[in-house]
Amino acid sequence: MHLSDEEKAMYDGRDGPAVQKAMDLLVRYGEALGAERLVETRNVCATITSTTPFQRDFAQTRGGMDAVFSEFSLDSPEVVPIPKFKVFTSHLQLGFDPGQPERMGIDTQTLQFYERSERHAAGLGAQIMNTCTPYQVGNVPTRGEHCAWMESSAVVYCNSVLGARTNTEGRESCGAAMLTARIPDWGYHRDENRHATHLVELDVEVESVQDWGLLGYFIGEQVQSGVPVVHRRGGDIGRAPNLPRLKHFGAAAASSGGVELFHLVGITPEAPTLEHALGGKKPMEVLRYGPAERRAAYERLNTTAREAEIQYVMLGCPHYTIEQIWEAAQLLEGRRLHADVQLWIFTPRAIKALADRSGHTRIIEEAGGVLMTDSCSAMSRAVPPGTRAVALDSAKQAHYLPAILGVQAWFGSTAECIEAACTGRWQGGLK
Amino acid sequence: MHLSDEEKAMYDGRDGPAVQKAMDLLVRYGEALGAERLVETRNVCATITSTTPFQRDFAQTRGGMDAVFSEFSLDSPEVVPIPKFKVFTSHLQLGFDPGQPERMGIDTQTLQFYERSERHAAGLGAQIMNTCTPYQVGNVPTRGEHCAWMESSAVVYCNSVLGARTNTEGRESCGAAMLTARIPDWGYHRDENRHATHLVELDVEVESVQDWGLLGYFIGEQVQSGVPVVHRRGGDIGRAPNLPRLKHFGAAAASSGGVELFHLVGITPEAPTLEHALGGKKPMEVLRYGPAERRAAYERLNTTAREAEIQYVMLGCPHYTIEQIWEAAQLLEGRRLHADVQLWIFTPRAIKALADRSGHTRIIEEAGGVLMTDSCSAMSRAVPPGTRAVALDSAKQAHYLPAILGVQAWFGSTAECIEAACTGRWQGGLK
Amino acid sequence: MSDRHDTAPNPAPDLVLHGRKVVGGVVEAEALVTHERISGWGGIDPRTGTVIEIGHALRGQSFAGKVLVFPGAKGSSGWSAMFHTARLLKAAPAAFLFNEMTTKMALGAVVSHAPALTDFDRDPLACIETGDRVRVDAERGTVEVFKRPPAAHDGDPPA
Amino acid sequence: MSDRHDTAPNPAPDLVLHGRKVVGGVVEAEALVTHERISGWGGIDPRTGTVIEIGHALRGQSFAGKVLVFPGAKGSSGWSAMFHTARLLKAAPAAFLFNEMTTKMALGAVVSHAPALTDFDRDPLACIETGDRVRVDAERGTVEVFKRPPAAHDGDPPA
Ligand code: F3S
Ligand code: F3S
Repeated sequence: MHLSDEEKAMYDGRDGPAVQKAMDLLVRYGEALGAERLVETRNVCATITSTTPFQRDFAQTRGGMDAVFSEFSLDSPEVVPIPKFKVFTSHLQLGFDPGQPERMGIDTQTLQFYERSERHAAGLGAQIMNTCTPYQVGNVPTRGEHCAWMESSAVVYCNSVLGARTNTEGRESCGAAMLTARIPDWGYHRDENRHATHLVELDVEVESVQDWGLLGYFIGEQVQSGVPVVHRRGGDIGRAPNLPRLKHFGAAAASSGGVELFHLVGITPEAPTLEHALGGKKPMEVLRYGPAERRAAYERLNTTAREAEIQYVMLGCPHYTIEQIWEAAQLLEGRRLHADVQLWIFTPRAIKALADRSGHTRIIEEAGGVLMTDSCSAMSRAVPPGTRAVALDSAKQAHYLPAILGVQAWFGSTAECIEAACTGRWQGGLK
Repeated sequence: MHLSDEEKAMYDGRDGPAVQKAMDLLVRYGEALGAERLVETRNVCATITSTTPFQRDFAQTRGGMDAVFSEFSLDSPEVVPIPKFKVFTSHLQLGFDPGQPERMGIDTQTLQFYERSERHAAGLGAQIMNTCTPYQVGNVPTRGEHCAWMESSAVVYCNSVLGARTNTEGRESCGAAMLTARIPDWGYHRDENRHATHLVELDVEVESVQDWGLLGYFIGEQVQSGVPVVHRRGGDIGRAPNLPRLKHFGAAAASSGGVELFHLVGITPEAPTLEHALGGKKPMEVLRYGPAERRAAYERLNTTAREAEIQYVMLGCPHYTIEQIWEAAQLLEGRRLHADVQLWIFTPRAIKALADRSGHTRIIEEAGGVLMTDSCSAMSRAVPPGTRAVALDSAKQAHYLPAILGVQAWFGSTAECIEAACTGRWQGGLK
Repeated sequence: MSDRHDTAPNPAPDLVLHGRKVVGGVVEAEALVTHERISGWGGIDPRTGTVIEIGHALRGQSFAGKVLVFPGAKGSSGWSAMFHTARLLKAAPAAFLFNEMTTKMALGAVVSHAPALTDFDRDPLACIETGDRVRVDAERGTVEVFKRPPAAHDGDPPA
Repeated sequence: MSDRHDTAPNPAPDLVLHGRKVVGGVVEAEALVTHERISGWGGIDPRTGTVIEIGHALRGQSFAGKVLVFPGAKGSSGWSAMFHTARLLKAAPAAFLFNEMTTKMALGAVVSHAPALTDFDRDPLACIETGDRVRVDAERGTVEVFKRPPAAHDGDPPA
């Protein structure tokens, strides 16, 4: 792999052992990929803090937080002192909500260790955003900006909607990027890999958040890790989908398949035309999405659902925007949850502060629900005790929760979920 | 003006008198513009709350908050009861920071009236973002999304960087949009008005936040309310400018001129190529931006500056991102402000919550500075007592503050501003 | 102000412009003309209708009750709110004649409830001077200009 | 496991594949083969190296100490962290042979410190079976496969 003079100096230890270890990892990783060079990045989104007993023991026996960062974020068994981050670094979601430890079954020791590791990460320069949606709390990459992001739903948003450039990075490559401002120049960083490989022809209106989730789920299953371009025969896709719609669409496509980049003709920045999105090439495959495909996606998302009695409603995957919290609060205002149902809504901490101020938190709590942060049920494996069936408005969460926890999942609209929360029964159905 | 059946029903009073008044205003406004129809919008950013004694008296004598909304947000002298907003509505910045009333010279009565009006607006469905940068707290419009936004720096970001569509709306047109989900289909909502009118050829590297501010200031002066496209002869513009750079660039161009939409070839979503940005037409004018133009912009921004002793440093115009707060905190860490200098940094409330958690607020306060929200010095006309000269890293603020308050303004980099804050003297200069 | 205009009906205007109605209404008042755009927020004092922008040709002068003849609006999105407040405080212009249509200008004229015209057959900035008496009939789209006597005009400061 | 492979040196492999080195090293161990991609986070238990994904062909089986032969990685960006943890808990695969290069796969292999190869001249999924003994020399880019005796293989459940 070719290294610039600056990169060689870091590799040779000019900036100390941690930067050297970081460069060493990047070189090993870049060579594994077959990358020819590194690219400069000034925007890293990663998991840095520690929430597991294993990491807690590791810190105790191996040399504190520096040892944890050395091993888990730099793949260095040697403990090196970690300097401040060189690059704007945003912290992603965690394994629980530190504001709700009991609800999430978190013991005091784990919480305290997390808090220590949060302080450590913040001291190094991590922005404690604690969300899978950094783009709604001030990290909005611009077109062409090279990023090093983890979290598949964030990666697909960053690449596709914002036109910035990132691969799906991991904890160690992000750790190295924080200290070096470098990441392998491979995959979606390069023009030639950003063209569409699969064409999806729409034969049906796609309007609601639920519609966009269904379309994303279908596409992910079909194209796996390809780059889909969505096109409406004979016209526009329709009303421009807003942030919540594209967030649900991308998260769904990233979970049923492994979509990291998509194009919507006339909407996303690299698809002014179909030809442009395809880069002048023919698609490997042409798929059609009509009412039958829509229904099939809906049914697959609801395969585990048997019992209409639900015990749990989870909203906020990916983390809810303030607009979605407002919508949920409007649906809840003046109502009460069914006595046997719990409602947890997840959002970034900063957006919760906004929801508090805007009056939504009070409405949700008065109805019996709770607004939580930093995590979600899939990440934390936490659901209310006794949950057998859960109602969800997220295709991603409906994909993961039954697999992870063995619960039944009902997938539907936000309104259907709130209705289920208030009545205790799922009464939804595809419209 | 053509009205759809739905619009006619609202105009005829189906949804009550407030919606009727809103439609009446939109029709008067649309006809004034010469618009042929309305367009649907589901994203409104506006000032709604009240901070002036005049509005306080108005509320007292004319019928409370409904009277204020009727008159100031709907242009209706008749007091109509205001229903909940139909549309996702974000509140923009205000005339002071309610968290720092004394620092801003705000008396208790004004503060209490503001708080009452904030509760009223929140109760109607306003998200209390209180910032000129809604796009950093979860309102990130998508390409092609029709918006109704006030605040010139937000408008230009929304149109240009995000590729959404808005004109510079006012309080009354936004008030009407909140209740009807409509805004005149005119100006930047329409394809034919989004092409570039002026070509700016770059002959110099544009890299730092300061560089982008200078370029924006030059362009605004030259093109006034035109649509500039920026192009680098023989190549790319260089490293993709990130959010803070584009925010400063747009705000500068919107204040020295009235730029509401710009294109950067290869970067912004409607400028994949120069030809595309120009819509196949020839530019009305071709401008060159080289080292001489850069220096001239710098000197114009510093025309009022005479005394090197500064009493005040203001950062956060447009409201600082968490990345910028982190950078400022790094520059301040372990230092103390000069005894005669105050440092105020402005950011949205939600981002302040994030800065608190990430440790930046503590660093800034330990140095003697203060992190404020909701407003800025230009909006509030508040500067520390005794301020004669102020140091700024924002071309927009440097444009307005001397005109509004008669103070001298030094414009430079963030690092120069922090240096001035710690030494009490301006030692900056164009590099 | 010239007595001639205040005391007698004007049998025939010195010139007539035709434009497009922006806001309806009929009014007759003295013209205040500037070749510079006007800022709302930070540019005017809505209590008196006085232009306050430093360096502006009209700085210190009030447009209250005048026919404001100018290129158009500039500056922040608070434009309409400032002129709206000026109207409530009885300090708004009697009418707006302008060349450049923008959303700020249109909305500001609408909420000022003052007759307004644009898209003229002749540039009003080229043929109307401060102190001229102007009759604006926005419904008919006409602007009748009664020129101030040249002698008085030449000698006076443009107030 | 077959005694044959544990007790005697193998004079000649049954077949040899050539691929591109992803992570260097030399190792010999038994193969665990799946035609399905593997998820890291939510897909494996890093304490035991066991696949836990519901419905996965390898569910309940452990790759600890095996040569894992599979199409590639899928799922969340926690892939490398899960295999990294598995390595620390001595439950990582002995080697990775895979077809699809992704950042998840590359980084996961790197932090597992296990020899890894891809870009083969023959599809390893088509010619290596669970239980085969495999010698991976990532430096030389070779995979030597010593087939399990057909009788044993046909009769046994796949390990
Ligand atoms: S972290 Fe976020 S994307 Fe969904 S699975 Fe959890 S809410
Ligand atoms: S409101 Fe914002 S854009 Fe600048 S002038 Fe004040 S910080």
